[in-house]
Amino acid sequence: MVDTYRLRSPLAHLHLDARAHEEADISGTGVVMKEIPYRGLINIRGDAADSAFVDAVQKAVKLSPPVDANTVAGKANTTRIMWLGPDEWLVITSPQGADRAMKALWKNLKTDGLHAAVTDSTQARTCIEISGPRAREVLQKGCSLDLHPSVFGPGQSAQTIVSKVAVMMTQTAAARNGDPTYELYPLRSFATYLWTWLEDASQEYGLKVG
Amino acid sequence: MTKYSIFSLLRNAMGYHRDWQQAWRSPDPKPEYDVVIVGGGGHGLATAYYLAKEHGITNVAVLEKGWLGGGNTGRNTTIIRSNYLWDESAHLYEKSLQLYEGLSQDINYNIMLSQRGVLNLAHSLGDVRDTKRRVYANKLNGIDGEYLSPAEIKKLVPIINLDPTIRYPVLGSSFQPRGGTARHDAVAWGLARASDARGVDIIQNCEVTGFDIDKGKITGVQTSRGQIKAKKVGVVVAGHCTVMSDMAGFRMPIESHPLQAMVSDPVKPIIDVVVMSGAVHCYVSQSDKGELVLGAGIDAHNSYSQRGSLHIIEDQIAAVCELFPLFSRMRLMRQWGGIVDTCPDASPIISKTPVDGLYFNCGWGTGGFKATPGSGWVFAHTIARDEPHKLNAAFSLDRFVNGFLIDEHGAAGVAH
Amino acid sequence: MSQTHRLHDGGRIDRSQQIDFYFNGKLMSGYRGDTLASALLANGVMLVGRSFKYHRPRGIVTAGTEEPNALVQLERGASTISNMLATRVPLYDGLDASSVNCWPSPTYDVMAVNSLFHRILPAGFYYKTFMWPVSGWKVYEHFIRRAAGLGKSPEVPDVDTYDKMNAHADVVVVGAGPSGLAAARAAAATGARVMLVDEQTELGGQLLNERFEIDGKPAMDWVADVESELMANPDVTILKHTTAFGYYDHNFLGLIQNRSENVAFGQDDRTRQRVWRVRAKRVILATGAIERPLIYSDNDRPGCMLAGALRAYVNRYGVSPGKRHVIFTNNDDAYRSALDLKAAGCVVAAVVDVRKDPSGELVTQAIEAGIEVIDNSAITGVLGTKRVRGIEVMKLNDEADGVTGTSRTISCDTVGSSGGWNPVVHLHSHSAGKNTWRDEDGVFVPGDTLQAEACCGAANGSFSLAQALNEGDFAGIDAASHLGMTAKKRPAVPTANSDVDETPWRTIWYIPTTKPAGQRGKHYLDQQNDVTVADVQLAAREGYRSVEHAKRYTTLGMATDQGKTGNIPGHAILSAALGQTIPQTGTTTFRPPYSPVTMGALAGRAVGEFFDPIRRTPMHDWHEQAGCLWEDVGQWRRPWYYPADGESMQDAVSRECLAVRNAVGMLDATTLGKIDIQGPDAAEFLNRVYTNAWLKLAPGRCRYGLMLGEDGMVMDDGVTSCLGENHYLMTTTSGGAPRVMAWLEEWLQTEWPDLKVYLTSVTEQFATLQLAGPNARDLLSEFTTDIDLDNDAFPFMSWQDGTVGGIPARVYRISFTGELSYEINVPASCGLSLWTDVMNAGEKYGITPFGTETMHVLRAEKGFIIVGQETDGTITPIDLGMDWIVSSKKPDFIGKRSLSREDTARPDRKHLVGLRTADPEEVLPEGGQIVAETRPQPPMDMIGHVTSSYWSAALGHSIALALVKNGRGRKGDTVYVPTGDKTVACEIVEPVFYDPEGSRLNG
Amino acid sequence: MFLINCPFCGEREEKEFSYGHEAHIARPENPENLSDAEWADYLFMRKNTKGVHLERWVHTAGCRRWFNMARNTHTNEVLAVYLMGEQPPKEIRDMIDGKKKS
Ligand SMILES: Cc1cc2nc3c(=O)[nH]c(=O)nc-3n(C[C@H](O)[C@H](O)[C@H](O)COP(=O)(O)OP(=O)(O)OC[C@H]3O[C@@H](n4cnc5c(N)ncnc54)[C@H](O)[C@@H]3O)c2cc1C
Ligand SMILES: NC(=O)c1ccc[n+]([C@@H]2O[C@H](COP(=O)([O-])OP(=O)(O)OC[C@H]3O[C@@H](n4cnc5c(N)ncnc54)[C@H](O)[C@@H]3O)[C@@H](O)[C@H]2O)c1
Ligand SMILES: Cc1cc2nc3c(=O)[nH]c(=O)nc-3n(C[C@H](O)[C@H](O)[C@H](O)COP(=O)(O)O)c2cc1C
Ligand SMILES: [Zn+2]
Repeated sequence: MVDTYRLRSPLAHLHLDARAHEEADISGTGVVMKEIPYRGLINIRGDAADSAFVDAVQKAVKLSPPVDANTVAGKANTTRIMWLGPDEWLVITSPQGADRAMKALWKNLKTDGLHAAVTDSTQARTCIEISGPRAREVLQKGCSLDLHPSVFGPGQSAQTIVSKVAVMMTQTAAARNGDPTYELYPLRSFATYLWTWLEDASQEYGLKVG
Repeated sequence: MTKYSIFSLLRNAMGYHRDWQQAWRSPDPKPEYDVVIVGGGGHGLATAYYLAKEHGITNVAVLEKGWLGGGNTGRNTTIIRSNYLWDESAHLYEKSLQLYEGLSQDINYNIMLSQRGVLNLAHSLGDVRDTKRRVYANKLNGIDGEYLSPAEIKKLVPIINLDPTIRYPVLGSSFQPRGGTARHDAVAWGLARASDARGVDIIQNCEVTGFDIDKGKITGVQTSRGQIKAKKVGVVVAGHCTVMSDMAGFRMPIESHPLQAMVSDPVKPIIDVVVMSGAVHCYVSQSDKGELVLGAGIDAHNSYSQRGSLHIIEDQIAAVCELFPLFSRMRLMRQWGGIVDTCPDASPIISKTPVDGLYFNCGWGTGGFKATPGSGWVFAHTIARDEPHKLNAAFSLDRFVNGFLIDEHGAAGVAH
Repeated sequence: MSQTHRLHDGGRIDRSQQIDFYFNGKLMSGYRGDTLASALLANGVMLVGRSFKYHRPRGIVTAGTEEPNALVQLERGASTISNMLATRVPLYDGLDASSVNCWPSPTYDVMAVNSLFHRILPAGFYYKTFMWPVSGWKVYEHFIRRAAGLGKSPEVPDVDTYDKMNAHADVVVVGAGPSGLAAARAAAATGARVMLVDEQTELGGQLLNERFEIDGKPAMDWVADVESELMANPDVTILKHTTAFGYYDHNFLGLIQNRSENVAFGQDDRTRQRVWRVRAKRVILATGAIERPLIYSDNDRPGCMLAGALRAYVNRYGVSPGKRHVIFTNNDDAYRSALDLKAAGCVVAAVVDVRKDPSGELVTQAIEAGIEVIDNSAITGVLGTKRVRGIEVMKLNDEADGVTGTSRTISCDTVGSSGGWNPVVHLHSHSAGKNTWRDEDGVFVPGDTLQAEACCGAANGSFSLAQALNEGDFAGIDAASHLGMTAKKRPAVPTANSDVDETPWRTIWYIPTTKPAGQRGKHYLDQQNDVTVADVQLAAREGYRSVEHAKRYTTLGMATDQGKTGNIPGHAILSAALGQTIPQTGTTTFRPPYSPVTMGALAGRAVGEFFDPIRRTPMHDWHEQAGCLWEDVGQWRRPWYYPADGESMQDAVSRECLAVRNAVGMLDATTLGKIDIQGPDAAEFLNRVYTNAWLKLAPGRCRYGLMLGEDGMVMDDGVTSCLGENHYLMTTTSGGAPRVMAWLEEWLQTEWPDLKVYLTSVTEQFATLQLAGPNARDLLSEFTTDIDLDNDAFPFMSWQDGTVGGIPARVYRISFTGELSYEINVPASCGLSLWTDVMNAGEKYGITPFGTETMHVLRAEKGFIIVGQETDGTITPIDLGMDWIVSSKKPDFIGKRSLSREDTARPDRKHLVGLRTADPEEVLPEGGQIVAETRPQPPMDMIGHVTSSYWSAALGHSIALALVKNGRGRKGDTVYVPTGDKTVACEIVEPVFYDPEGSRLNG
Repeated sequence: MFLINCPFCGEREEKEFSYGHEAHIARPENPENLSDAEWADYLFMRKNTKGVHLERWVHTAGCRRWFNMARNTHTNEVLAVYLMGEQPPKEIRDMIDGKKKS
């Protein structure tokens, strides 16, 4: 691990921490947003029909790559695997777990006879979490997927476009009051645009930084 | 043909305009013609006109499956300019612009040519370099053109957004003062009337459904109104050209795409030149009736539906609002689509074909209105002499085989 | 009270809320619930503006979206909107409207002189004249254009904001009249996700204007009940004041919602309007019908309205449009207007009916109510210019193509005409739905469509309320059942009491006078564009026989109302003139938008800072603080150069260049595309996509590669490194990165699926710091202990892993500047930190940050190409003199075959060369064209152009690269670049100006 | 704007995809053995059918996978979606053949 003082998240220049501090009381707001940087993001490729591949992934991160399209295996805030395509997944870990997961995946997947790829994307993206009673409306302003809870519920995921930014997106378990929480993973160079856009689109509902 | 003039107008006014002749006849097809032109768009009509006028070939029919001028001729944004990069294109389009400059008088029909000037904006350093390159080339080809700084642009278009901090600021522009617009329908109607006056039969609602080919030579066409014999056939059907080449049994490097255009509600004059931007994808001019005439790029997919997608328009209008923030409150009144025939090198094909006596003129894509008279002029020559004029020799079908492409993508931005 | 025409009671307006507004600067008042039109009428204002061509005085004709006449300029300054329909602007406090197309006022309009010349201004007159003298046209055009337009464009940028919403629904119902409401209710009862949309501010559609009953209660009570029932259902979305403007392929609808009560301004932080992009599983079109006018002489005089509009004003707004009304009709429905006017206490002077002995129940009621019914008759003339003063009525002959007897004058100030109704088939037609002609009443009704769509109610040509309710109910159930949904408990079908026996319509498209059309008054079809019956007949006579020709020749239906009232009568007139049936003639094409749509709303939020993302590197803020100027590269923003105080661009770039040549410079190279390539066939894959050989690249080594399109033209270039067995990292140009990634995937997936290769973009994983210059090694050595920087251990074109400044890093020794150079890749989040540290530590080595411009100069000094600058899609590697990179041994690679075509194999193609100007101080313009011989005047034969040109501070003279025909054969020749004001002579030289041996980058 | 059924991700709007033009154009095995005309045929000549058109799309903003689609270019109706390497379903082939006969 690098000394944390050296790390600067893609949205650091927006001073979100300071704002979160100021806006600490988030009750009654329509939308709450925050950046969750440095999560481990590891792109893996392989053949889900090949049990050697599945076993290797299972061995490395204790989860099998989901074969159902647009789903995530694993629970929010633990290690998860997001389906990205028929032969592509994103392993999401805690910031602390990133290095270990990368090493384990590399070790298990990069063995003789197995055609698989492991690529660290931890630095390539950040995570913007958006929640609150109006979060869905904000997203629907820029996203053409049907985010109705009956279609895009907890555990669902997608790669899609929000405003003009390609994102990997998932809905984590809905809050107790039924309000959804979404995680968006844009490429870091687009994060500022996406955040600013979401903030602008949230204005009418009241936005707080969480 | 009664001559059109203020005097004939006054004279007819006395009789409540009851005595005007038909602009063109609607004859039944004859069994045989020297030349059959398939496609009653501007290019087909111009071809017929110049066959009659320049080559004395008047036993000519123009066959149009719908109403004449109802193809791309009737749905384009009417931008005319000749400031193309490569010599071959520049010469061809310049010939056309010169013909346009005398066309109203030549055909005695006011096509309302409006040489208000055309700007092609540059938004990046690369754009600037390419734009200057084109302007230098134009100058040496004897075509009017200048490179303008933002301050000079401001003088021509005071309402344009020249704020250097916008996402894609305007860094400069080419300007062709002789460029402009013309009334698209008038071009078709005027050419129809003038061709008709020289004996050409214009036959609408007559769809060509097949070719009669005997030992590699054309002998006639099959149509929805029966067989028509012809010594030579010129095909000028824009988006439908591969439908025709399929019938004739050879392949073309063409795809047909939707291209959309739209008009705003009519307002008092607010913009006096044509503004085009390839980089942010929009172009704007104001018609003589006051509507803003707007367009952008093609839909990516092939389609013959004559409709395009809304998202293309959304992006285009965003670009319009970026460049002209005060148009944001104006409203779109109508949108429509055409079927454009795009060629891999963004240049047309005006060519003989593998079939003797069968000639094709197509591939004008998003930018052939400006070429209408020039295209007809060289195509008439090609048909009459069975060999291309030197202005269109380079635009042969062979170029895809030998590689002599005329690639206008790089430097021409949008090709309108 | 100024509201002279306001009825004492009635209407859906809120009389407790008075609203003040201005019309042409005059203060007036109305009530909440009024439209601008109803408020104007309440104030006795009928004359609203002037028409386009003849500047004829024009009034209010309708009460809805079909309005052809009552256009106003709403508000002023930054919030002005042109050509708004007074009939569709809800009244709000302080509303400020003025007439369009007239000066000084609608009452006295200078341009009305045009009207005197109307005889010489028939359809298409401009095509016939203004041609002589040739030079005259410019002058004529100037005046024609000055007269253009109705309203005015704003002159300052918009103050409002707009946005968009994407939505999905099982069933979208457009139109919330009785039919749409019944449909929405029935569909919603099945559990379907329903969206109900109506352009009006209240639900109810036509019911808002009527005195009907449904289910035994006033119809509007039923509407209120349905509304609250639907509102209670979380799966139903109701959008009022929202127009479905377009219906596109695959059941995609565009809606525009007015989000503020005040249509001219946004309110409460909200966007003024919102575009909804709706994907529907099923669509129900319940868009109603539009009343069609009877086309009689001088039917454009202010006071000539539609019959249905009269009762809308009376019933909905509590306004009497005039003092004395005449109804002119071919059907029974218009008698409702007479009855409603009468019931509200207004004066109905007569009903003029074109039918002989009309006998329906409503007719009887009218007669019983004491209204004079004049049958078998026609209005042959209108008295008054700025307001109707009376009408002339004559008997129709049997064929209804002429009038007989003597004329009778009836004094009145308002005429409501009705020629029947046309279903609103617009949306149905947008996505290529067909229409079929129904002969019995002469209407086009919706026919086949490709979309998952159904029409119901008046939109379907079913004009009675009972039918509307029935069909709506059925459409709702049917739509849901297509989706496999049924209601557990089916709500009862609403019933209406309004249906009465009616006499059939008598369809007469043209109301004759004693003279042919155009000779006694004018019969207007398109009031906004001043298109008359005579114009259409003239078009037919002149051979503009297609309905599309007639439209374009006369401009019928081309105004802001798109012919909602005038088109069908116009097409009928054309048919008659051509002696053919209306279906033979057909209609013109219905196109979106249904009614005009604000451009800002279509742009939505994607303007200003949101027009397009700016991609930022991790070091973005540093560059900004250092005061760099930016260059856009694709969506990236890269430092262009960093001017010091007061420094010119040239000074700054020269300073940066010299720093790299003499000390050390640092460039942010993060934006270069990076693709991670893994798999047993990775080398084979590279071998196919690059022109050179790749099978033998050892781990730790890097190699430059050129990629061609299949046409043999250079497409991209970059350095690829072997990271390990079956593992490579490819770099691409910054701007080309997405395209290259897509291109490689395409080949893998579509052409070579057998190759075992996986590609993953890792551009953003790393921050890339490029150190270049003789001091680069010394500086870097301060930051690393585990990387051996010795030239032998770490030679040019190799890479090493290690730590730099304590950060895990991969360092490549590659060079685009021609100097000793390292590209340090670290985790992106650490980029800024490392950059700052290196800048600080580099001070003693003379470190200077440099931008893309300096990079371009330095590489040009070395003769390195930039794809997109030295190439333009027409250039092969051989043209560039890069034969050395094109393998002759490999049997194949992408683009190889194209290199041997006749044109591409020519020896005298354009070649990349260097240019030295005769005057070393002269910097050639980039893009300058090159000639071998000059002539005093153009045209001149061009042999090539300058691709790159700079002042070289290191060399002390200008340098340029150029593509020149047979350039390699012209080495040493003098050529010329005419730059407009002068001609620059230059010599053709080798394209490498600096350190041709490469000792610096290898050292 | 089309609604396209990505065989992997499901229905998404056209904006998420890129168009890949005519399908089933195999790259010639040995380009060097082709005449210029044959090579030009592969490079440039396209079917551009009015009617049932077999074409390729890629789900750019989604799974990045390529696939084939049969679409009527006259009506824009999507008739079938099938994987790379597969031939169009039988009913599509019949439609195309039927069209040829007529
Ligand atoms: C929205 C849009 C904007 C444009 N903007 C510009 C611009 O600003 N400037 C510019 O220079 N160009 C522009 N263009 C391009 C320009 O319109 C065309 O290149 C040009 O009009 C082509 O003319 P044409 O006569 O070849 O084709 P068309 O006008 O399309 O004529 C072809 C005719 O052939 C007929 N036909 C087809 N098949 C048959 C058959 N089997 N039998 C008989 N007849 C048949 C068609 O019905 C049609 O009428 C634009 C095009 C569009 C669609
Ligand atoms: N007796 C007659 O001759 C006659 C003729 C026509 C209509 N009618 C009466 O009209 C009613 C018909 O009911 P209906 O429900 O079919 O139609 P409707 O006219 O009551 O409702 C249609 C609704 O659709 C809206 N609309 C139209 N286009 C729209 C668009 N693009 N976007 C959003 N909203 C749009 C209209 O504003 C209107 O509110 C009945 O009451 C019927 O009796 C009678
Ligand atoms: C330059 C130009 C200007 C136009 N101006 C108008 C206009 O003012 N009003 C209008 O309704 N349509 C206008 N149109 C669009 C036509 O009505 C029509 O949509 C177009 O010619 C395509 O034909 P179609 O919609 O019948 O398919 C214009 C078209 C062009 C090409
Ligand atoms: Zn997909």
